[in-house]
Amino acid sequence: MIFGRLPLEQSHRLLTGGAIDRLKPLSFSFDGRSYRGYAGDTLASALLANGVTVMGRSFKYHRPRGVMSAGPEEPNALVELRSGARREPNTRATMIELFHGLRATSQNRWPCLRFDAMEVNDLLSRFLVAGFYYKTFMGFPGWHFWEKRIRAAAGMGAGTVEHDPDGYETMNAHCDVLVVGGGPAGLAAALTAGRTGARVILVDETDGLGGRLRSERDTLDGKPAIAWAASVAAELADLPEVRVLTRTTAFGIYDNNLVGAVERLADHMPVPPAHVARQRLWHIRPQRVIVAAGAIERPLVFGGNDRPGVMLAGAVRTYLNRFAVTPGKRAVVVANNDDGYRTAFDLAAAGIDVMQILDTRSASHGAWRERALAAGFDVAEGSAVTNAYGRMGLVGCDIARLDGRGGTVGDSRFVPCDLIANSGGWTPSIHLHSHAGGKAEWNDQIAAFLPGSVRSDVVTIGAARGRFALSDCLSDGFKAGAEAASSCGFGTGTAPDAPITDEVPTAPLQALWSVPPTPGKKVKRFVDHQDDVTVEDIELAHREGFVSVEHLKRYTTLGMGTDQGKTSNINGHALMAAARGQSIPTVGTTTFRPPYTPVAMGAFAGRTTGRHLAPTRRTALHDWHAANGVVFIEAGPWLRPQYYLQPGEAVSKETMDRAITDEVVTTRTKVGISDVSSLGKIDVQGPDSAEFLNRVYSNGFAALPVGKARYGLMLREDGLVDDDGTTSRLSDTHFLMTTTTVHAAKVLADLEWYLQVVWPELDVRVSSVTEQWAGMALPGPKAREVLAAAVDPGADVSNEALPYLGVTCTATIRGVPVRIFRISFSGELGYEINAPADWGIAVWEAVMEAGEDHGIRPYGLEAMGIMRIEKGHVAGPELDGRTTPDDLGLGRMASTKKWFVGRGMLDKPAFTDPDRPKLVGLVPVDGVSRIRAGSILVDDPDAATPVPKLGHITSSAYLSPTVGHPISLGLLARGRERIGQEVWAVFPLRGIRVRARVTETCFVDPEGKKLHG
Amino acid sequence: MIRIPCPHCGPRDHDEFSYVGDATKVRPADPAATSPEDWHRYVYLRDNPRGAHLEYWHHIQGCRAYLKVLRDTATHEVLASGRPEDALEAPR
Amino acid sequence: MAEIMTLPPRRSALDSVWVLGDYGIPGPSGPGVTIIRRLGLGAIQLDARRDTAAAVARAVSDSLGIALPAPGRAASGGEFRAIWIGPERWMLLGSDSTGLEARLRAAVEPAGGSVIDQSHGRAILRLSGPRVRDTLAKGTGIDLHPRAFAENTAAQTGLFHLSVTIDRRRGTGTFDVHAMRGFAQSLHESLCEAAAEFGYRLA
Amino acid sequence: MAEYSVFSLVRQALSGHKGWIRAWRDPEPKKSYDVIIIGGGGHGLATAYYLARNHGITNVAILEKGYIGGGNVGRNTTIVRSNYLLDGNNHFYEHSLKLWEGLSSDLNYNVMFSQRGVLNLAHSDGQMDAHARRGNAMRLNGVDSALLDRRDVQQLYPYLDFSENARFPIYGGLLQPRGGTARHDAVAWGFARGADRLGVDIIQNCEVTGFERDGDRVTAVKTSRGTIGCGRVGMAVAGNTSRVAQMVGLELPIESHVLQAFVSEPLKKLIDGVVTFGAGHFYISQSDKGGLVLGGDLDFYNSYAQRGNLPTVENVMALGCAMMPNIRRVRILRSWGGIMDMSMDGSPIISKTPIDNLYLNAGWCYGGFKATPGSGWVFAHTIAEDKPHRFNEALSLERFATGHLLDEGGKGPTPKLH
Repeated sequence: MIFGRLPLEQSHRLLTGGAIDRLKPLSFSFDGRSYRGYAGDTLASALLANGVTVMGRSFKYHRPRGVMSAGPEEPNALVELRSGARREPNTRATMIELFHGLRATSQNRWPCLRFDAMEVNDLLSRFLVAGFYYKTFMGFPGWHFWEKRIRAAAGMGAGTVEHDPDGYETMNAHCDVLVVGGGPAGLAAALTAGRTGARVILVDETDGLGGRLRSERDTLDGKPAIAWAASVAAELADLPEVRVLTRTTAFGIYDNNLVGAVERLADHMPVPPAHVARQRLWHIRPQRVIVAAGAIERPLVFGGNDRPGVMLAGAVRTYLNRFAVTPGKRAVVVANNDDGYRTAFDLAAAGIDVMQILDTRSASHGAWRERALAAGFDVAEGSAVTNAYGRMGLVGCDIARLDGRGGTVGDSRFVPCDLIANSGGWTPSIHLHSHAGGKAEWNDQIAAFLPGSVRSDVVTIGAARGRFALSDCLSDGFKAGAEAASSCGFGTGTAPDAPITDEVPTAPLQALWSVPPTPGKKVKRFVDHQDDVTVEDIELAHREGFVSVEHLKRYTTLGMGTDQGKTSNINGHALMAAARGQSIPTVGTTTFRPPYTPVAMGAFAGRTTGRHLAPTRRTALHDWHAANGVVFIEAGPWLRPQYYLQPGEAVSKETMDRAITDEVVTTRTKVGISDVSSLGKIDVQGPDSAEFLNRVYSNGFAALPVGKARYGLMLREDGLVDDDGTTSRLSDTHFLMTTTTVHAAKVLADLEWYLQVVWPELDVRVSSVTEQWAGMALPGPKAREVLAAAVDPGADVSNEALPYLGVTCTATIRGVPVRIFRISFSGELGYEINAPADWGIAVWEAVMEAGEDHGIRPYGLEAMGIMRIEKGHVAGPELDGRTTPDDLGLGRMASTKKWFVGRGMLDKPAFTDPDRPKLVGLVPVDGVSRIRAGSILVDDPDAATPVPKLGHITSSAYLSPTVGHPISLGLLARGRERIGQEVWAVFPLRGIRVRARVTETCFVDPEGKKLHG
Repeated sequence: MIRIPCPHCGPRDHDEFSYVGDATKVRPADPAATSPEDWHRYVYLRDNPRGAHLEYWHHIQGCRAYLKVLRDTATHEVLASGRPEDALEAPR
Repeated sequence: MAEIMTLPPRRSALDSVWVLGDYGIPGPSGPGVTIIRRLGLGAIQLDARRDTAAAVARAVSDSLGIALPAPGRAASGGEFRAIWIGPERWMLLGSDSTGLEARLRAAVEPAGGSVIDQSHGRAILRLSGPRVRDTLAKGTGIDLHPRAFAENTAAQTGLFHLSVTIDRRRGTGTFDVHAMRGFAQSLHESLCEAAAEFGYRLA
Repeated sequence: MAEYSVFSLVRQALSGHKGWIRAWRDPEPKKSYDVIIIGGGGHGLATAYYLARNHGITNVAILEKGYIGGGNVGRNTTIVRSNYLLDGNNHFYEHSLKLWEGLSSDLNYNVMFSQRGVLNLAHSDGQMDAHARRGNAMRLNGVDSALLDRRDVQQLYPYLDFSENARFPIYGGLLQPRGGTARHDAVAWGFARGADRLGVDIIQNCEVTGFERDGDRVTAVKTSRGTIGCGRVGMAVAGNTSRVAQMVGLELPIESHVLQAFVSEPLKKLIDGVVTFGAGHFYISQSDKGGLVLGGDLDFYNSYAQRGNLPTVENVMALGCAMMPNIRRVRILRSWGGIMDMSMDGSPIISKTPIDNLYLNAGWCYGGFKATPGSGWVFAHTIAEDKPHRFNEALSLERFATGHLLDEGGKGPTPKLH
């Protein structure tokens, strides 16, 4: 593209050929400029078709870059796709399927792609070598000064601050055989396995099947190979147990062959259709995995090898053959293998001038060379490009003869060209093999790592194991498909005959890790294009001792770009090996870890985000609350009533405070009702139940009479308090345990642990019945009158029939059989009523009706919290996993007459230390100041730091409506001895200090008269 | 995803289970006769081997059974599984 | 018996969200998934205790005419369905009006079994239609293919991060899903979102 | 060319960077050393550095089985903070944070310590109270912290999920402004270079295979490169602690677990500081290069495989996307797994051991990276003086027996929960 002049429409498009649909032209824009392409294009191919050569800027030096590849390995052509909330930075233009209205912008440049102020870094590059930042920025004005500027300049594309409007989801799949890659090997494998009736899944990351066949001009049985691919695709589509997933990248193999794959359902559309996720993450659980992931071509490392117009030879063929795009008009081809010749033929067939074929091998005598010579190409052996020129587009290159010892012979020669197709050989994609725990083994023939041994249930075939010939890929595929299916019990394991190819035999490559510079010229030879790692950087790392591949990677950032080193790692490691004078396998390779290509965070999250982050648990009374002014609050998974507004009230601090106070006052003076359904309820049955409870509770349960409830305390094995609750004996062998809301699941799991593992001799079964019962607490002086009015005739709830801690299971309310427990958290005369959940609202309404004349009102968690603090009952903030029974004033509940869980630890020196904080009450000396939870208790707030601490405030009520002033609970060193004394409760985060008097923990009815009344 | 063969439900993904830990630790049978040192050893000390590790898992989203599993902590391979009372041996 | 006559109606956990109708993008032959609530069921959990499994099974067979299924299985017998839900533990389902709990209690307690009424603690949905497996597969890791999960197979497993029972009923694509009552709305939302691309009907 | 500075860089640039020398030597092991440090990770390197710098003990070898910095110092989320509740931890980590503040100039190596603030979000009143308690305790210790309400948080990070769609609404948070991040590899390399310059031998590819004992003393360390005599031995091999300890018959209150971490593609600056979610375990920051660096929970089972599983990945991402719904389209570029020494109370152990001249540095749980300089400082002191420094008195091995636990989360002896 020539700046300032409208480009010819698709000036670089061939009139015929390719797999694009010329009947479906698509408009798109890049950097605000409109272009046209065709259905079937990628953004990269469409831009090339329009003569656009510069698509991005490199990370560090901001050098203008064109497209290097045609696949996921692309390091250069990264763009910001879409805009606003859907902006996707760093998106590889080679992988973006063109759609109508597509908008992309270039990134990492200011103010525009062509003129980028940060290109000054390129001029300063001699200072900005690998690791320069470790040696600088330490003195004045300090790192914080420089870091701000570096952070402002770093990064590639810009993310968005808007919330992503699209959806994601997860899908699970099981199969006998999973085939990764829909190229010739993968197609052959999937077909063979699929025909046996086995369940087969084939995934391919592109929009169609065929793999390299889509890019090459091979034939099979005399017909275009792509036609064979189409016929296989059609047959696979008809097999009922075969599932083909295109636009799907298998990004990782996890333990037990769980393969993670991401399917791009809507990335080729402007926006996802309604009800369709943007991306879907697959969990595939195959019995056998066949990895046919192909190979990735390596670039040669020569001067100016990053110039726009320097491309991988295989990519050039893809653009020519699949997209009918000519990436240049005059081409130089340079390769260390036969792909150079193959590329030259394809270029010539598309009418492009092949200025020169450079074969870097000192002597190759293969069939390809013979064909090229016969066809009249200008072939130079033992020669290479030594420097390429052209800032915004290639203008030419120097070529020179190599001396085979890292230098050149004779003078270089300038050749004008706008395209350099280069190939340094192919690197098999062994990523998935490596994820599965397979080793990598160096192979000199192809100068790359091959999959070594791995478990038998993951096999790598075709180009992914270095078998690059089409015939080899096919025979690998047919064989692997048949074997995999048969190992799963399908078919005979016999591979069918492969179709006949028209391949020209290839001569071996000769590794060439870097090309010497043009004599007398300073050149930049890029190993990692995106992160601007040069040959010199690797030499510097070696000089400074960063010689292990891990140190090399971390010091130079080699392979750390969005392309994950797909085109750079082997070249870099080989250069380090050369510098160390060791072999490449000795130097080693870095470990591949998922993901194979970058995967969107949203795809991993799936639906589990936003309000679906965790399932929401609603009580059986939820709908009643919702219809009656409730404000809900999250309590773990539950939604629970926080407080209730009166009709017409809106949420505000004032209405909240009023509601809470009213709820407390009503309960304390009349009667209140609250939803306690979320408390854990565990059914305990069996002849050994009493013995069992006696072991898990620190206090005694063996002698609990039938029809009675008891408060119990549970410890962990380490002696610290775990949970509390009341447990009732319904019959000799049947108990109902309650737990706190928070610990319900853990307590059940612990009980199962003790029964199944520790004491299997006890004949007891436990089950959660939390969901079966709606629970409602009914406390207040009028509670009995209300209950008496609510129960159906015949039930006796008098003090005599149902005394404190009594239990009855025979009463009904509105005909509903209920369980009534005379227990109380608020300290009032109180009951807890359990009703089968589907009848919960009916029973609640019956009680409300019965209480109407007594002024009953529902109360929420806030009022409940205040009332329990007034009573000095412990809850979550006190049961924080660091307190012993004695710390909480519950030492008497740790029986000395029996053994129970945790007792063995209670004598530890730290637990019996008299200085240990103990639970006390604290009130403001001035009678009005609030003592916030989280305040620290100290003797002298003005002491020098670190200020000695005596404890902290665990729970606080800003105003106890019952006692008329703020109250709080706290853990205070030697607290029991300090009752009546004063301490400071300090809250330095807000600059608050309150003089507090230490009191007993119970502020209301310490004798418990109300309970028994 | 580790596939854990539940002796009751068959092989299931490990995310259906809750990991419990070292199954070579046996809770002292007679607490009254257990020294503080033995409690300490039971509650706090672990062999923590690299390689075969005998451990408990709880099939918390499934049948709620506790399982004994012999698993290689270096490879995550499950070598054997069974009920808590089973003595597990790695297959040769 | 008088009380039973005057009992208030049972209120399901999904009453406030269950709006009959077709939703999402319907498939070529109508909704891909049809979901109904199974209301008014009795769901009684039955535990055998130490060494009583055989006696309990006999007692159940004698009184209800149903054989308790093996692990991972479900069975129908008469008007009841029994699902294995854990070692020596089953869920028995039947119409609420059959006095299931009382009958079971009378039958198995002498044999050493324990009975727990869970009728109100579970929300039970029946899913059918050509895309049921795809819908469920979005939330569970177990294999529901007929080769792996035949008729009368039942699993305790996770579905959209919830603990559920999945019971494969007769036919090619009918599954009952039992979830804890409190999570019913969460499950309902997840199922509906997952099924929307196939089209679903709340019936 | 010893000193690093902008001047030396310019001078070198003009001569093609040919004059730079190795950042640390590659010596052959000597017959014996006064102190052998096992483990060439951040803590081992820092310990050797401070042994030489603070205590004048320079006849020191660091034995590393692979390459230095290849363990958790090279695989973490680079967060540095001292916002601990319990004094035993808070004093120690604050000492470490103070060392971080001068570390680059002390080492003459830019470790890129960036005090960009660490914010812990809260999602309930109870969590706000717990944060307040922690922040108040920090302030009383002279450590910076600030309690933010919902509006304050919204001003700092407007793109967090403040919408109705949030499952767990943001109530506020606790901010430690002096917390931040550092360039993790540079810390290892800086300490290595610093120790090397003071005469310490850094011996890579040297795996410890056993010990020679004389009663309650260790007399030599057997390695893959021969037996090396020792005066004292310090173990700093978190991740492999139990395995090395077993060679001297020590059973420890430690389990090894795998913790995964992730980095995204590089983005223009999006997140200023470090933010942690409070309704699930998730933490995120942005590297100077632009990648979002994030992590979450352990995989929850004992593991020595530096490889995690998919459910944990998904859980971490779900929490991240819930906290910041604007990053759902951001792609994860790399993931890695580190082996954590999970202790029984979630706090580290820097301690003498029942073996007279063997010292233990272990049990780092999630907290090892931020501790690196402080850990080296007090461990060097413990080895040199044969008694703990006042900042690691609380981090003793005996605390599990005596009950003086440092359980920040109150989770009890269940390592996976810390």
